This record gives sequence, structure tokens and C-alpha cells, in this order.
Amino acid sequence: MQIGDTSAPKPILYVDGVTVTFDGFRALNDLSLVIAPGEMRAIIGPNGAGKTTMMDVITGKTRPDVGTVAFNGDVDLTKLDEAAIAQLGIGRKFQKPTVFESHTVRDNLQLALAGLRKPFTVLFAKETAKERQRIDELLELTKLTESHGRLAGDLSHGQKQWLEIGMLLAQEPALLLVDEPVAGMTDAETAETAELLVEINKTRSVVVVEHDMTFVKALGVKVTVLHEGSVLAEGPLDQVQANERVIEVYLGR
Amino acid sequence: MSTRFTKWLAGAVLGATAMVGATFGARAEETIKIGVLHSLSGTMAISETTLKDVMLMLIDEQNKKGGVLGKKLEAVVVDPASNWPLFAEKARQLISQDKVSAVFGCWTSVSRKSVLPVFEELNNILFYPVQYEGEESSRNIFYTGAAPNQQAIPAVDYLMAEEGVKRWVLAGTDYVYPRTTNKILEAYLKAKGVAADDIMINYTPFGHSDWQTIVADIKKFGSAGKKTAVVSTINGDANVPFYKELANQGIKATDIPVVAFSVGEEELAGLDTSNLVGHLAAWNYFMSVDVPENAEFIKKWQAYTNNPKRVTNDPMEAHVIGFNMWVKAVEKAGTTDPDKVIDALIGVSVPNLSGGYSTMMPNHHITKPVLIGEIKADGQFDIVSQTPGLIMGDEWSDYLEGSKDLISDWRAPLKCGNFNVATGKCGGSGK
Amino acid sequence: MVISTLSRLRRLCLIAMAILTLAGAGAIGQARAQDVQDTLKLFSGSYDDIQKGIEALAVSGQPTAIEILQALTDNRLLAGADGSLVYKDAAGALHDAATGTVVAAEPAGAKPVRANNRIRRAVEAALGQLTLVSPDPAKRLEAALSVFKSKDQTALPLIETALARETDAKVKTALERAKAALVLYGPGEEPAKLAAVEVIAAQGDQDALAMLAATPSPSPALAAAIKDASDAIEGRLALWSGVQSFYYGISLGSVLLLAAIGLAITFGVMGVINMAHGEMVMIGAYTTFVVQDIIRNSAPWLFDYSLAIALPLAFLVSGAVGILIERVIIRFLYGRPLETLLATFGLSLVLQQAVRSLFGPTNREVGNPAWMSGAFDLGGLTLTYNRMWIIVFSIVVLFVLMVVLRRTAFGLQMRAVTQNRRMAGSMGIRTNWVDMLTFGLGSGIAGIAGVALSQIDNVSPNLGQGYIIDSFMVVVFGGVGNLWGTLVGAMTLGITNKLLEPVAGAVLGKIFVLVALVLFIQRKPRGLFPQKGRAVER
Amino acid sequence: MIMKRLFGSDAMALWFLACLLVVTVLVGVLNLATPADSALHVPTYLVALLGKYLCYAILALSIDLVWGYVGILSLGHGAFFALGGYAMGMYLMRQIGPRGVYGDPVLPDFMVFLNWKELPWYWLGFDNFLFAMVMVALVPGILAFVFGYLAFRSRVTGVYLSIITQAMTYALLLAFFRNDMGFGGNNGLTDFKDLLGFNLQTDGMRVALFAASALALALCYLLCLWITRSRFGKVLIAVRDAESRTRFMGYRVEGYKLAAFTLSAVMAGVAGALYVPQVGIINPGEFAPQNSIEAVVWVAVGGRGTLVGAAVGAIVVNFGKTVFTGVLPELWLFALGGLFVFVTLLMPKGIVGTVPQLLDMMRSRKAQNAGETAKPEAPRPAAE
Repeated sequence: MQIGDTSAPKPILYVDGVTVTFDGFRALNDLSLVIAPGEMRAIIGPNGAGKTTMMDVITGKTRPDVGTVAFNGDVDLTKLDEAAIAQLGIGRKFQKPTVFESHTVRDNLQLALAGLRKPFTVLFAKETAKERQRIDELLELTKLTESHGRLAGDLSHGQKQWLEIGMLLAQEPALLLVDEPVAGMTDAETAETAELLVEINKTRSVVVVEHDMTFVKALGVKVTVLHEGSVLAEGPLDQVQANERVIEVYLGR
Repeated sequence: MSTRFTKWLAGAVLGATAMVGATFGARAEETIKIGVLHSLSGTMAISETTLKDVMLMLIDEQNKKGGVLGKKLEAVVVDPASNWPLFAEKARQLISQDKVSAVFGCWTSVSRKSVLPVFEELNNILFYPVQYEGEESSRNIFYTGAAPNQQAIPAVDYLMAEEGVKRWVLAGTDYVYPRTTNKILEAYLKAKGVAADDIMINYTPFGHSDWQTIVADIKKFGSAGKKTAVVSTINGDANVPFYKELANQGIKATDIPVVAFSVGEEELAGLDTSNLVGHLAAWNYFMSVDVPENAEFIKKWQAYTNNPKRVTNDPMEAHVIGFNMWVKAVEKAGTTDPDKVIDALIGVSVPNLSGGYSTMMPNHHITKPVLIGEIKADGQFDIVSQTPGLIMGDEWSDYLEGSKDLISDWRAPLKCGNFNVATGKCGGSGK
Repeated sequence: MVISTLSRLRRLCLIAMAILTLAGAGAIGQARAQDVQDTLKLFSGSYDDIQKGIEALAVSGQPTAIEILQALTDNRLLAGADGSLVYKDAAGALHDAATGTVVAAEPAGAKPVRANNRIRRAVEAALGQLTLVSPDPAKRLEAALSVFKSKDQTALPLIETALARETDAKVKTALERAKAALVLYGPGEEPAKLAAVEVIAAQGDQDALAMLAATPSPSPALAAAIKDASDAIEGRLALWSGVQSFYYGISLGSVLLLAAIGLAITFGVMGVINMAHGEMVMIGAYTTFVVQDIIRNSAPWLFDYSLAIALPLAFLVSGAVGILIERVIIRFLYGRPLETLLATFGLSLVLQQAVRSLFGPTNREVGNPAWMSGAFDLGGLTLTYNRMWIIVFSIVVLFVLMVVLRRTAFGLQMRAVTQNRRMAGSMGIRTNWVDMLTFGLGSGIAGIAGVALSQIDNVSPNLGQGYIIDSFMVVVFGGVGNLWGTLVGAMTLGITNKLLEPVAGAVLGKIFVLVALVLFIQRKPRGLFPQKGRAVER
Repeated sequence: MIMKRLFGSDAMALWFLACLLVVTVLVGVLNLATPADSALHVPTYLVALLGKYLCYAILALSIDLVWGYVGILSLGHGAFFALGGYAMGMYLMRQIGPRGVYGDPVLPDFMVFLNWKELPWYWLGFDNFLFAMVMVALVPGILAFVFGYLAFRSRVTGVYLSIITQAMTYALLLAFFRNDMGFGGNNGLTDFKDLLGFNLQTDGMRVALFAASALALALCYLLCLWITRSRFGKVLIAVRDAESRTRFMGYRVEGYKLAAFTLSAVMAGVAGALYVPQVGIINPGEFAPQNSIEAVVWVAVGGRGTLVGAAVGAIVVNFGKTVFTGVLPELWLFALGGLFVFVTLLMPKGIVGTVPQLLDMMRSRKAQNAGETAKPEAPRPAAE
């Protein structure tokens, strides 16, 4: 499979001409998007612009009607299911924090650790020293060391968000899709989250979907604006904010 | 907290075990106990609850007469809830915990089959009051309902003679009683020269409620120019929608009469019978039997249930006969010991409610008259035919290949429920 | 059998005319009185004697013949020990059978003359002859049909007379057919018989087929004609039987629809798994029983309106019980569908037992009002009125419900609450009132279904259990939250079931439908018409 | 907190197994070794009854494994139970041999009177105990595997899954009712004589079956305990709490569900197989959807998601049923139905979840009363 210009470094995510319709409603309309390795991208757009559907398509939850979705240049994601895509190295964080509420923080991270996924091997799995060390690291990173034995359901909202990010990191993904990570957070938490994402971006590519403009500004990365299922504008934040069509879409509503 | 709880748990388990013991522990032996094993809930409650009431009335009455052997009778009522394994469990409870002297109970064949091993193992007595398929004779069970030859065959004979029926629809619910009865009838009809083409057999599931197709088929089958009748072994609940459909599709008794073996006064009480006049039922008793014994029984029953409209039916009569036989046998034996009572029961003769006497035969079935009734507009039956004498219940049908050589005789010296007259051995056909 | 509403005098005149025709030129003289007495004596004898008596009476010219015969079928004919015969009229007055004069007392040892099916058939045939010239066209039609059935040759001259005078087209056809039947079964010539075959073949139904099949000793030419005619009728009937299965399917579908439609609200719209739904249906059916019982005892003339009275009552009773359940149990369990399932299962046991304690475990009688009884023919189909009205009724209920949901303020609020509870709440909708009323509506509709089902099924404590599983299947198959889906689901299941039944039998057909349904849900996990969009994501 | 939790449930496991052992030994000894008129004698009737409860407990355990830990509410587990029971019943029927009422050496009685001439192919091999035992596990296992494979692959979840499991057991109910199926129709299989050559009606055999049921319960319990404590078990709970999260983490959820569902079906089959010789009959009624729902209610009563709770619930409810059907034959449905409503409304964690809570509350109240002022206590929400 040949995608794009072979001389350039292979894009980590390549989305081309993707269309998804539900009951005649076009959730995605000829959407194209390229994320380079190591890049962090912020995606903004009004409600119903197709942000979540785009995530669904990339992670295998929704199959596109037409279009190409490729990972690492040559892996066709449209043929794989969620589990296979996750195992390839694409992590996804939901809008609403979803952690395993009746497991402890530590167990949450343990389950997320990259590696064992097959039922039988999991059945007989024992925690290795290496795994324990990695979990400790992640607890440190997400500032949850103190709470490692608490049930995830007992954590505060912000802590849950962080735990979920920690779980994503435990998966060792090459590409991280983050859906509105700071929704419902305090300003201080928002700032800390931005820092954390920047930190993460040092080793992985990140796609962030967000409404919060201060947060997007804090990230300081290239921005893609979605509208009615396709890309409306792309570029640095101030440039995009000056774009007349973007203003129209945001204010015209 | 956890240790406390686990202690509690342990206590609860042990306590529960102890309670089981206490609940079913031996009680004082001052009365003679009689078990009543009829479903009071679930699908069979519709038929069986009445029989429980009859038993309570009979026991009550006997106590007013001074009980049996100078002791009062005490009914032990349990609810097996239309659940067949529960029948076996309850039977075991009645016999081994409540120490009953005899049990009156069961309606469906499967409930009887479920308790049969229990009665044989614990050696007690069951009086089974419902018409059934035969093909069984246990030392511990007394069958006071009709065997197929006491119901089905006389009914078919009546239809042939009186209505000139040439073509037959055998419609039944898919379970063992209709299957066996229809097998017997099929063999019987063929022996009488009915062609295979003139017999239509149809089975439906329990509680079947949409009869449109089948009634239309019956109508079609009946329009071949020969007089047609339906022999219905449709069970309980399915009858109401069946008759409603029959009436609405305009099948009148004068066109295609339906003779039923499971439809009695109780079932008709749930129906508007004005469109069903003339359809038939074959039983060994009808509420409309015009003899003083019956009038008295109806009066007592309606007084007991405090309902002047309450109907009586055939299985109720079977319990009356069974109970009176048991009382007589106990008095004859001078004890309630099941072994002695079982032996004493054979040959006991008590008045039935149709003006004659029924006798317990050595095969544990009883002699009965066969009555054919036509449904009247008031939900009662008009008795249009009655066998001149009593008919003895034939447990092993002569019309079934597997059982034609078998007989049952529980008297010494034979004491066998399935004696093979061809091989001269006890124990079935033993190929 | 129906007692004419026409004035008795006028009818007597006409009958006398008929009898004159029948008896030809014979005079009714003194000599006949003795014959009449002999004939009437027969009614005290065996069934054979009674049958002879009826046949004799039919041709005797006795003026009271119709009264006697009708009294016989209604059990109003009494025979004294001495063989004297009296009948009671509808008002209860006693008449002497021979003269028709009122008598004061029953003769000694009087007992009702008994009838069995054979006797009833004989009476029908006799009455058929006697009422061929009745002024009531419906009666004449019935008479013609009964002659067609009885094939009594003695009726031939009377049929011819009646035919000559008949003006009503429908009755005329019936008379012609009756005549053809008599000719075919009579001693006539071949050409006449061939013509008769044609007339009967034109009728083209089961009865015609039966008539042709049983023709006594046909000549070769006649046999060939009969075979051709029979083949033609059979071909036509085969076609109709396909249509018939389809219609039965719709009928079964309408029953399923009625049972499921309330569930489509409580389960489909609210997401409450109400295992006690069947018991709501049962409560509706028992409400019908109570209404009819009261009517029977205190206002029998209202009986034909009993269902109309029962409908709103059943809606209210079941709805009230539903509201009670919602307030006491279900409102604490929203968002936990599986817990609701368990609690309502317990509730269904309680309700069943409650009804059993209140009304007893046996079936209760719910009658069909006149307009729900009987059947009519349409082409080769026999359509029963009760099933037909249930089809109509189920569709009406469905559409009324749709209108309620789409066009009323309550419907709007209900949809708002199901789509976004918090938003609806903040807009001033009292969401818990809406929940309560929605559940009440679903239960009330189940109650209405109970009124309809009482017309075709048992009214017993087990009524609901027979429908609960099927109802869930229908709703799930059609797609939760979509009333059109419920309609299509019910009809598809009903029709598939009925098309399979003649081929596979009732049980296998049903098993097949269930297996197909399980496989279908695995193909389309959200049913035929799934709800789309984010709302369904959990 | 975590230590307390773990410790708590471990102690509970220990207590449960210890109680089971004590009751089994006690019942066995008191039944066999004491004279029938002794006050300590445990009547055989009670042995059979307790054996039945234990089989129900295994069934409840199997339901709890899928419902409590994976979130699959199966309303068709009765089908697996019944299939296991039928496999055992077929073996027992073949053991009757020529002792049937017709004395046919091969054919069961119901086939003789339906005029069947030879044994249908699917009855072959059931005269062999080992083969029958393999079938006890295999038949429910395969059905569950195929059904689960289809359902989980197409992601049928929640209520939809519950309803198609109900359809499955309902279809089987209708199928087994048919006499043409060759399983004895409505009467089912009954009148068993012996198992492995031992008469089923002797006290020794009853105690042996009871002990076997207790052993099976203990083994199933340990197996479930081990599974739920393993990382596999953690994945199961993860699936229950957040299915798509688990999926996006790279776990192929359907595989986990299928494994748990199949194992659970096999356990239910084993329970059925032990049940049949003790109650003496297997009939299509066992397939009734109501039975399956009732079994789910046992789990809810005992405490969903606690293995001990499932077993306790099954025993408590059935014990109650035994008592009430005898003591209050006309009213027991009110009691049973009321219990179900009560438990789901007021004890969502079931007996095992709620009782420690109550004890806790009582203790704190006592402590409070002992203190200087007894402040009016705010009502505690039961669900916490």
C-alpha cells in the first residue's frame, strides 16, 4: 500500500477522504487529516462537527463508508477492530473519564500495561518486577502514588482523568487520542494537564480534541478546525482564530 | 466487621439446618394424617385447587362422624406449585416428616411419574383422581380416575352408533395422555374398519391460544362428505380459546361434534356455552347426574364452599370414591399401616355419585360407569348415554403393541404390576 | 332457532300456506287429528321415535309444528307420563302441543323432551322446510341452507314453490343451490344432475366440495363432471388457503401487537423491563369480567356494550395499578434495568397470587357480545368477527398512541424526558410526573389489550404469562423505542408463525421463529428499526 | 481499606468452605450412623433436600460468575442446567435396562409405548458413564459457546442479550416438550433405578450424592474464586464496569465473555447432572424462563458479585420456598414475590453485602450510645 509522498517521513496517522453517514446524516464528509510522528495536534469544532465520530473511525469503533485510514504509513485501520488497533499502539481517552471503578488505582494501571491480552495467558499471569516498577512510575507521573490502593470509583473527577491518562500511557501507545481532557477541571488542574500532555508529547504523537481555548493556547500546537464533518481550517491557533469562516461558524450559531 | 459477619454467617447456616429439623420434626401422634398434594399456585392451580377443597371437606365430614378408628383425621396441605420436582420433594416431606397415612394428590401424569418412585421407596399410598393414559400400575398408587377404556373408547362407540361418524380428527395437546389415548383410538378405529385417510391427528403445545389454523383444517377435513367428529384430548387452558374459535367459525355440534375427555363443568364455567350446545364430553360422572347421592354431595359442596353456583366435576367424584375406599379399607384392616391398607383396599366397594357402586380392582383401578354428556346452554351436561354396566379400568391397553400381553394383579400370589401372560413372567414384555 | 320478532298471527298464516302447498290438495280433516296425536306421542319415546316424530310433524300440516320444534331445541317441550305434549312459549305460558291452546298446568309426570345432536339435526331440517316461506329473508336463507345440508327429498316441491316467489337475490341463489343438491342426490335424470353439478360448482366452497364428493352412485359422465368441478374448486381453495394463512398471520400479529404495545412504551420508551406487564393485561381482562358480571346481574340489556364500558375502566384500573407500581417500586430503580426486571418479576408473582385469591384459580367467563360473535365469508375465507375487530382495534390503539406521543403536550414532554432528562427538568417539566404518567399509560394500554384478549383467550391468573415472552420478542425484534417497529415486528412474527404452521406444525413453527429471532438479533442487535445517534450510546 | 477487603473476603471464603465441610460431614454421619429414632438423626428426606439446595447453589454460582463479574445477565441459564440434567437423565434411563415396565432391554418405556422400534442415534453411548459425564459438560458448553460466539461477536449486550437468552431457553422448552424429539416429552425422564450400579434409593447413595454435590460446589467455588482473583478476573470486572474502555485498551472483550459464559454453562450443566438423580426427574419444565429468572433472583438475594452470596442466596430462597410451600401453601407466592421486590429495592447488595453493613451500623450506634450524647443519626442510604 502506497500512501502519500514516499520521500517524507511516514505519517503516524493518515486520514484521507473519509465519509461516514448515519441514516442519511453525514457525520464525516470527505475528511482528510495527516499527523506526523511526534506531532501534537489540537482539534476544535462546534458540537456535531464530527470530532467524536472521527475518533471512532480511527479507533475502529465505526467503519467509514469510503476513505482511507492508515497508521504508521501502511497499516489499514479500517479492517481492524478496536482491540487490534489498541494493540497496534493507538490509545484513546474518552470525554467522560472511564476508569474501572471497582478496581483499585493500581489494578487499573496493571490491566492497562502493554503486553498480555489473550484470555489464557492473562488467566495465569503473575505481576512481574518490571511491571511493578512501571506501575510505580506511572503512579508517580499521575500523582496518584498516595491513592494507589483506593478504589478508582472513590477518586475525585480530576484524579480520574489523570488515572485514565496514566492507563493510556501504560498501554505504551505511539499515538494518543484525547477527547476533552480538561472538561470539568479547575483552572489549576487544567494547567497541570496541559503540562502533562506536553510531557507525554515528548515520546508520542498526540491528538487532542478540546473546546477550552485557553487550554489549546497553553498547548501551543497546530490546530485543526472541523465543521460539518470536514476540515474547515488548519494552522497555528491565532491564525485559525483570525480565519473569517471559522469566526462565522463559531459566532454565526 | 468481617469476622463478626462471618460468624453470623456460620451461625445462620447452622441455624437454618436446625430449623429444617425443627420444622419437619416429628409431631405428636394423636391424629391420623392425610396428605393433600395438589398445586395451589402455578399453571395447574386452575384445576387442582378445587380438589384440595374437596379433600378438606371430606376430611372435615369424616371427623364429624367421629373420624377413623376412633381418631380424628388431620389434613396436611402442601403446595407443590405446579413444579414437578417439587412434587417429589413434597411427597417425601409428607411421608417421612409428616408421617401421613395416605396421600391424595396429583393431576398431571408427569407429577404422578415424579412422585411414583417416592411412594414405592417409602411405601405409602397415593390416590390419583384424574383420567390418565394408563400403561402403569404401581403397588402404591390407586387410580380412581378413568383409564382410556373407561372414557375414550365408549365415547367413540357412541359417536359411531348414534351420530354415524365415519371420519375422525384426533386433536390433542402434545403430551403423554393424548399421545397414548390417540394411539389406542387409532388402533381401535382401524380395527373397526376406518381407513387411515379418514383419521387426522394433530398435536399442539400446552396453552396453545391461536386455533385459527387448526379449526380451519378441521373444517376442511370435515367437508369430505362423510360425517366427521373431533376427539379432543386438548388439555386445560387451551380449551377455552379452542371452543371460542370453534363457536366463532360456526362449527356447530350438529355439523362436526367435538367429544372431549378433559373438559368438565369447571372448564365450562369459564365459557359462554350457548354456542357450544351439543358438543360432547365423556366422563364417569357429571354434575347433572340425577340421583340422591349426587344431589346431597352437591348440596354439601356448595354449602362448604359457601357458593351456591359452585360446580362439581369428575375428578372430585374420584376423590370422593378414593377417600371413602380408604376409610373403608382402614376400618377393615383395623390399622393405617400402608401394607395392610394396600391389601385391604382391593375389593372394597363404595357408592359412587352416579347411583352405583365402584369397586377397587386387583389392578388398583376402579370400576366405573361411562357417561356421555352433551353441553347445555347453562354450562351443564345433558347425559345422552350411559353404559349399561360398570366398566373395569384397563391399565395395559389391548390396543398398544407393547402392552397387549401385560396384566396387573396386586393380589397374592401374583403381586405384579406388569405380568406378561405370553411369557408367564412378571416384568414387562422382556424380549 | 331464533324466535321471530314478527307478529305471530301473520306468520301463522304464511306457514299455513306453506303447509297447504306441501300437503298438496289433501284436506285437513277429522281423520288427521288422530294422526297428529300419534305423531305427538312419539316425542315421549326414544331418540329414534322422536326423530320419526319430527319428520312426521314436518309434513303433517300441524299448525303448531314450528312452535313444537322450536320448543324442543330450547328445552321447553314437556311430555307427560301419559304421552301428552305441552310447550312453554317464550313468556313461560304453557300451551297444548296439539291445539296450541293455553293450558293451566303441566300434565302429570311431565319431563322435558331431550334432544341430542341427531334430534337437533332433524329439527333443523324440519324447520328448514317449514320456514322456507317465512317473511323474514334471513330465515328463508337459513332454511335454504338447512335444506341444502339435509338434502331431504320431500322438500323439493316446496323449494320449487319458494323459488318461484323469491325476490331476494341472495336467498334465491341459496334456494337454487338447495334445489341442485336435492336433484343431485335425488332419483333424477343425468342431464338435470349435470346441471346441478354446475350450480353447486359455482358455489366453489368447502360445502360444495363435500356435496360433490358424497354424490350417491354417479354415472360415468356425472363422475367426470364432478371430478372436473371438484378439481376447479380445490385449485381455487388452495389459493385461498394461502391467503387464509396470511390473514391468520395478521390476526395473530394483531394479538401480539396488542400485548406488546404497552411494553413498547414502558420498555421501549422508558427502558423499564416490566416483567409484570402480562399481569397488567390480566388485570384488564379481569376488569372486563367484573364489568360483564355486573351487567349480567343488573342490566342484561347493556351486554352488547359491555366491552365499550370495560375499555376505559380497564385502562384506568391497569393504569392506576401501573402508577402505583411506578411510585412504589420502579422510580427507585431508574437506570438499573436489570434490577427492575427482578423486582417486577417478584411483583408479577404477587399480582398473580392476588388475583388467584380474589377471583379464584379457575377460568372466568367473559362472553362475546353479539357483534363479536360468529363469522362471515369473504371469498374463500371465513373471517371471525372477534378476530377481525381485534385487528382493527389493535391498529386503532397503535395510531391513537402515536397521535398522543406526537401531537399532545404530554407526548412532547414524554419525549423530552426520555431524550434528555436533566434538560427537560431544567425547562420546568416535572420529570417524575411524566415518568409516572408514562408508565401509567403503558400499563393502561396493557389493560386495554386485556379487554381484547379476554375475547379470545382464558381469563385466568395465568393469562399474562402466556404473552410476556412474546411481547418482549416483538419489541426487541421491532427495535426498542419505535412504535412502527413494534407494528412491523408483531406482524412479521405473526405471519411467519402462521405461514410455517401448516408446513411444520404449531410447535416446530414457533421454535423456528424463536431461533430465527435469536439469529436475527445477532445480525442486527438493535432490531429492525434501531434508534440512531448518540442517545443510544451508553 | 484494600487489606480489609481482601482479608474480609478471604475469611469469608474460608468460613464458607469450612461450613460446607462441617455440614456435609455432619449430615452424612448423622444420617448414616445414628438410629432413625434418635433426636440427632438427620432424615434421608433432609439429605435429598439439602443436596438439591447445593445443586441450586452451583447454578447460582455459575450465574453469578457471568452476571456478577462480567455483567452478562443470562435469563437462560436454566437451559444449561436442564441440558446437563438431561445428559445425566439419559444415562440413568439407559441404566434401567430391562427393569422398565415393559421390560424392553434397550428402549426406555416412553419409546415403547410410542411404538419406537430402535434407539435414536443421539441416545447412543449414554449407557457409558464416562461418555455421559463428558456430555454433561460438553452439551451445555457447546451450546453456550455457539450462542455466545454469535451474540458477543455482534456485541449484543444488556437487555437484548437477556431477552435472547430467554428466547433460547423458551425454544428449547418447546422443543423438549415435543414427544417426537425422543426425550420423553412433558413427562421427561423419570423412574431411575441406579447410578454406577448403586441403587439410587439407598441412604448411602443419597449421602454420597449429597457429598458429591457439596464437593462440586466447593470445587466450583474455588475455581470461581481463583478466576475472579486472577488478572483474568480483573479483566472480567473491567468488562462489566466499562466495556468499551477495556476494548480500547486492547482486550478482545468477546473472547473473555465467551470464556466466562462457556465455563459458567458447563458449571450449570454439572449442577443439573447432580440435581437429577437426587430429585428423580428431569422434565422440560426446567427450561421454563421463569426458572431461569428465579435463579437470577437467588443471586440478587444473596448478593451479586460475591460468590458466597450466590450460594447463600440459592440456599436461603429455596429453604424459604420449602418452608412456605408447606406452612403457608396459599400465601407463599406473596412472600416469595415480596422478597424479590424487597431485596432489589432495599438490599441491592443482597444478604452478604448488606448484613455486614447492618452490623457495622449497629456497632456504631452502640458506640454512639455509649458516648456522651446520642445524636439523631441521619438515615444512611442503603446503597452506599
